[in-house]
Amino acid sequence: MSILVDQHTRLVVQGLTGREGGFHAGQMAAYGTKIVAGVTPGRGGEFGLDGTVPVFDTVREAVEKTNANTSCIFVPAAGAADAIAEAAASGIKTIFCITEGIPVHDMVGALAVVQQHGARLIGPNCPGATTPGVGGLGAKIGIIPASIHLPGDVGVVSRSGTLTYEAVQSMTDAGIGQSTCLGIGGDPIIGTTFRDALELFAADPATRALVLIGEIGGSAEEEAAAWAGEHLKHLPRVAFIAGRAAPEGRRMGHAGAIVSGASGRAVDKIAALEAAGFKVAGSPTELPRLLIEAGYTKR
Amino acid sequence: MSILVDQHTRLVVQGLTGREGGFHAGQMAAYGTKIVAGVTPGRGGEFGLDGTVPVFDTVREAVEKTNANTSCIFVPAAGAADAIAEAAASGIKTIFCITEGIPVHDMVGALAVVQQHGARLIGPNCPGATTPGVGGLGAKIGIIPASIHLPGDVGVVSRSGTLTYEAVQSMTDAGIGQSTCLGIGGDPIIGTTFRDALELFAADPATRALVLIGEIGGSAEEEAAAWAGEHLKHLPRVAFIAGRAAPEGRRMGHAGAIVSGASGRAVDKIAALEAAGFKVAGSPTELPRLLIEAGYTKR
Amino acid sequence: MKIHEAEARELLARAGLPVPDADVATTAAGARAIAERLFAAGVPQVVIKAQVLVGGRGKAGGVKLAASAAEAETTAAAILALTIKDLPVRRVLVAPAATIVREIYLAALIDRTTRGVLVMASAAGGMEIEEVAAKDPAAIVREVAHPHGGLLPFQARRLGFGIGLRGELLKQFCLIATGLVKIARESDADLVEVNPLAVVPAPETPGGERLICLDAKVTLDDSALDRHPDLAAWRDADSEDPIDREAREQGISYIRLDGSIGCMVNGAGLAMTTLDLVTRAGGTPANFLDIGGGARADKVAAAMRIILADAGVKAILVNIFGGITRGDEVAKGLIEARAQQDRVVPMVVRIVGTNAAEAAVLLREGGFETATSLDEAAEKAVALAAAGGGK
Amino acid sequence: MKIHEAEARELLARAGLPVPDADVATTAAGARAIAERLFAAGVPQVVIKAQVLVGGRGKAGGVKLAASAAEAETTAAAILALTIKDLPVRRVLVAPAATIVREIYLAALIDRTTRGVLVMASAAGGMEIEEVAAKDPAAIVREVAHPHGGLLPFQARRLGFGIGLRGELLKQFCLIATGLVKIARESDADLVEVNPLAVVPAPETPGGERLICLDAKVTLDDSALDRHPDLAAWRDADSEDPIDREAREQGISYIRLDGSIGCMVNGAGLAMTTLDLVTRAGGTPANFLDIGGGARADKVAAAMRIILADAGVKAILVNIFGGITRGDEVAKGLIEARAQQDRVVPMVVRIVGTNAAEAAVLLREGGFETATSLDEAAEKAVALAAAGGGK
Repeated sequence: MSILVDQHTRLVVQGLTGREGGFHAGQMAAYGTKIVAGVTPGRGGEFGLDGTVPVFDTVREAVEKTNANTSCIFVPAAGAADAIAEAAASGIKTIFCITEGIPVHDMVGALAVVQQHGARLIGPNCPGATTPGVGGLGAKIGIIPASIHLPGDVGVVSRSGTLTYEAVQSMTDAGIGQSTCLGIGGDPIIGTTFRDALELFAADPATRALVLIGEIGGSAEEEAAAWAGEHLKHLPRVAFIAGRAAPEGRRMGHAGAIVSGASGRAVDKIAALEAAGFKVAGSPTELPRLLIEAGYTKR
Repeated sequence: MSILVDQHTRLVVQGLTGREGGFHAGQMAAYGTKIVAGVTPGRGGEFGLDGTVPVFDTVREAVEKTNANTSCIFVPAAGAADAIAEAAASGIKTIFCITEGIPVHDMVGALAVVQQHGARLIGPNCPGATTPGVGGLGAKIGIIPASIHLPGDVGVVSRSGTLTYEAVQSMTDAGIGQSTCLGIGGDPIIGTTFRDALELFAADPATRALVLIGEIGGSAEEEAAAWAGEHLKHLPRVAFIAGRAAPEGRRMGHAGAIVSGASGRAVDKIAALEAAGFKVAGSPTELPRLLIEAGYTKR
Repeated sequence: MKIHEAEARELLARAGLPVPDADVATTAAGARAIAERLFAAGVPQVVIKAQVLVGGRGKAGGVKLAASAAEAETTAAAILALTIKDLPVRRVLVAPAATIVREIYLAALIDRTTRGVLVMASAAGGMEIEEVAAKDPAAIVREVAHPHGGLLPFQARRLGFGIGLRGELLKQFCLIATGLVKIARESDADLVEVNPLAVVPAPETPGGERLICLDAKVTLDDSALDRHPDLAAWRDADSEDPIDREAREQGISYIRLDGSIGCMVNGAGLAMTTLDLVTRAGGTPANFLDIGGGARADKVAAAMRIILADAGVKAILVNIFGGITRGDEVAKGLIEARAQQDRVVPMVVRIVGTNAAEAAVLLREGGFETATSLDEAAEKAVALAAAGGGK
Repeated sequence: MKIHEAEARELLARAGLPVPDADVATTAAGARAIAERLFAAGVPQVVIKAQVLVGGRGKAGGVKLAASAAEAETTAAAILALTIKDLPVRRVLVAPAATIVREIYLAALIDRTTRGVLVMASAAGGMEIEEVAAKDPAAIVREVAHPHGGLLPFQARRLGFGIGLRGELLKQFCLIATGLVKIARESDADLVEVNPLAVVPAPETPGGERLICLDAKVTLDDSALDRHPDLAAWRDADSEDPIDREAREQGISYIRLDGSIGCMVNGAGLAMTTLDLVTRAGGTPANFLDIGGGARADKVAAAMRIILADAGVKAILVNIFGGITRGDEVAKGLIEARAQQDRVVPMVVRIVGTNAAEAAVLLREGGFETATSLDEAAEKAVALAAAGGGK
């Protein structure tokens, strides 16, 4: 089992005919992900991914013709929020947006459309998610390098891109596999928060421990910690927070976080996580050891 | 039992301090409706309805202080759509809007806010609803004259104002009482349709027969008939459609109705209702007789 | 409120949408001046279009081409002399005649069923959408605009792809579709229809094509005119019957019909029902008239004047179910109106509901014929009309 | 992107919100001319405000009153000679000095937690909102604007009533609050803050009061500047460090710090982690630098130039986890950069992930010192810096 992505995923890639979309679609397919359609307005009728995947002008058509249930968006920033709204309005229930640099006001509107249609958005500006699999049954959506993964039962959720890879690599090196690795993105407005991700992992019987990779700014880690402290008592859980050494006051969206009662500082996030039963690492390389200390046993 | 309004209704009157709001609040209270608050922006702190009902600046405050659960809106047309949105956003779950002449584009936005908050809107430009009661246990919201009602078990739903009174009066004169009488309003954009109303009545064990009063234009009667034909087989049901003699092509919103496949004509509505098992009257005065013919028996 | 093509074009132009370089004239000389300007700019032919608020002006001879300024003048003179479906032509629009490659239909309108702004497009432009709907419903593609956000970009694309557009034309189409919804929302229009939205050759790119809004129809929401004084000023009071105008100004909903029984009712549904019952009793209604809720004596008197202005009225049926409206106020209005009127027409009055008892006293004192039930009132009115030579 | 008070005022004025009748000068004489105009219009006193993109300009002497044109000139000259927190004052805003009855705080900003445009108001204006939040959180009222509809009328009223306004001031407040959200949405601003929103005497009504936006702070969303060329032109490149400018133009995220170890990393989270580990190993980072995803050789070379422009850098740590970014591209960039640079600084390079093997070959051939784990890389860098006299 896993969260968000598995062998039932029928993926439509919005922006399949672009450079990024095409390259990563190939990577995803190679990892075992079922890519059933591409969407590029004006390129309907073509075929992508070495001529194997039909391209449509609209997501609605892609869903009607291929029963796609999940989308991965590589559309350039100016059109990405609209691509998100289109996916949600076309019946796609799980939408990953990889695109970075989307104007934040566009995201406010797109997220409202996603919620209105009862869909889930991951990202934007996120690396996606991977459910490592044995013998070609893996599935990944997004841009996380396939090579870092090992099938297993630890759920990983992170705000960062490459820092996630670092953490996952250190786990894999230590022989600790992952149920699903999820990058939620670090933009001010994102569809799936740490807390949302923890709820998903909590409901997944195959996830037996959790790794949370946060960073300074905002209050999402504190909110997740508060929830985890109450609802995740049964799961070994570890965390890493980037930015202990960062100077203060250089981030956007600060006033909002402060007024919400959170400081955005690493020290406060670490305290909140520790209070909620997380073991917090000083370096990503320490995560495997801390997992064992937290009671996780390899199967 | 009844629908929408009963002795559990805790009513806030938006526009209580106005001429219409004040007058009809008095009528409602006299009929047994519990009026717990008024709202008029800028008049917070005053008392209305002969000094018995506190007035607040905002609906949120009214809900917090008085646990109001239902609203009745008499706010002038320019501010009425905003009053609807305010009620929904403040936790009011049942909103009656009596105001007529609300710009239709305002209603498009207000209705979306109502739906977003999981609330129900009745109207606008509707006479409201009455649940006749025995011995002071009645409750009414809106402007339907109290005098025409008789407690009973026939549900009445209508798009018209005075035509509803006519129909109800004829039933009362014949000794046939009503569970709830509901006027849904005749504007192009309304919150509760005929079909919605039939669903509510279908779920009310105290309603043992139905009267539907429609009129030409749009396709709401046809949609309700289609639903009723499938789901209301157990209930005696009669209808009246106003406008058999009206000349065609003099109504707004015509194109939309036509393209939806409906003509808006009386003859087609009557055919649809008859096909769905409604007995259709040629005059409101015939409704009591038709009810009996449809199998309704007075208790 | 319907506005003329010329003003609808103006709304589209203000929103930056592509419209013909047209202008309005009220005289043949004025039309000639516009035509001269257009010919000077290289236009090979102009079209002169009657500005009347009814359909079918083309068939009525209200739309003609002209290949020279002189021809434009004589043609405009002929059109300005027309009366189309009772409406005199007072203005003409003079525009370049377009070379139409293909015609598209596009409209944004308030839709009762979806309870939003519905945008409809069809590749079968030029004809009425009702006709397309009847012949080939699948040829119409639809999107309901976002209730607060307007037509979202992907919705515009879905419409455009849905009617087979691609490339540059698709882009232009999306801008126009989005613009129509914006116009509808910002102008409080019930309907903004472009038909035809024409594909025409793009002069700047050889072999290229572009879209232009060749004709537009806009209906404004009467309930919102207060907040658009600039648009309200576009009302064509000239083409409105004086009686219709008085009704509108009094807040009375009035539609003249062909029969002999004048009707005064409160509430649209009850008014229609009254017409139905008059018809069922063998009579012919002279009008639909709804005095609205809470009408006072002076409004009742005005309604009476409006009814009596129709010489065909042989009898009057007053049917009031008091709710907000108070029966005694209506009775007073009837008495007042009778004192002023110069034409005496038999009348039957039914007043029930709020203050019906007080009304009954006043009516009895005033010697009015009354009725209790609606059916009875209709029958009495038909009898009175028949006695006076009406039906 | 932050914009100056003068431009923020301009945005508010364009939206029709009440702002002071102010103007900007770059010279003392220019300031005098504005002051003369204001005094001629009956203003008793003017205020001269340094236009710098940092807080605390008042305490630094950057805001002064003047009661005559001559005084305005000398005061402006003094302020234009200031350097506030390393930023030279190049422009002053000259405005009428207001008689403030009361100060209100009002802001619209992008909020991570509610994931919308949050509007905050407080009756305790004049001070920083963080201060109010710490002292008396209940004094701040909040509304999240509708994601497509902006601040709805009832929300504006709730804010106004929430901070104790009524009557005419409430009405004005509602217009201003709605306007701030509109500005935020239409200008793609992360923050539109008016502080103080001042209650001042209304000259036209004796005893009356009105609201005016006395100072405003606006931050624009860098991701949206492309579609606002007019606003992007407001960037104050003068007050930007040339290195910061180069970084921005290269799409590199760079923040200079005080230490001795220059860092080049891909990804913000990993870059912060690298700083953390350098610090943990006893070193001091000289910068935060994120080359972003998919960086090519030329971008790597640019990043190296930016790092080396800091004379305090004694060692460099390159830490790349290849995903989109290809390790061999980075290695090529490093080789290219070394060929161009005139200053030689010891360097440790860690490249893992995509094409790490190819990168390893290139680095070995180029004689670069490498590391495998992140911890090891940090420790090596700290040792190299210490050997070079850094920490």
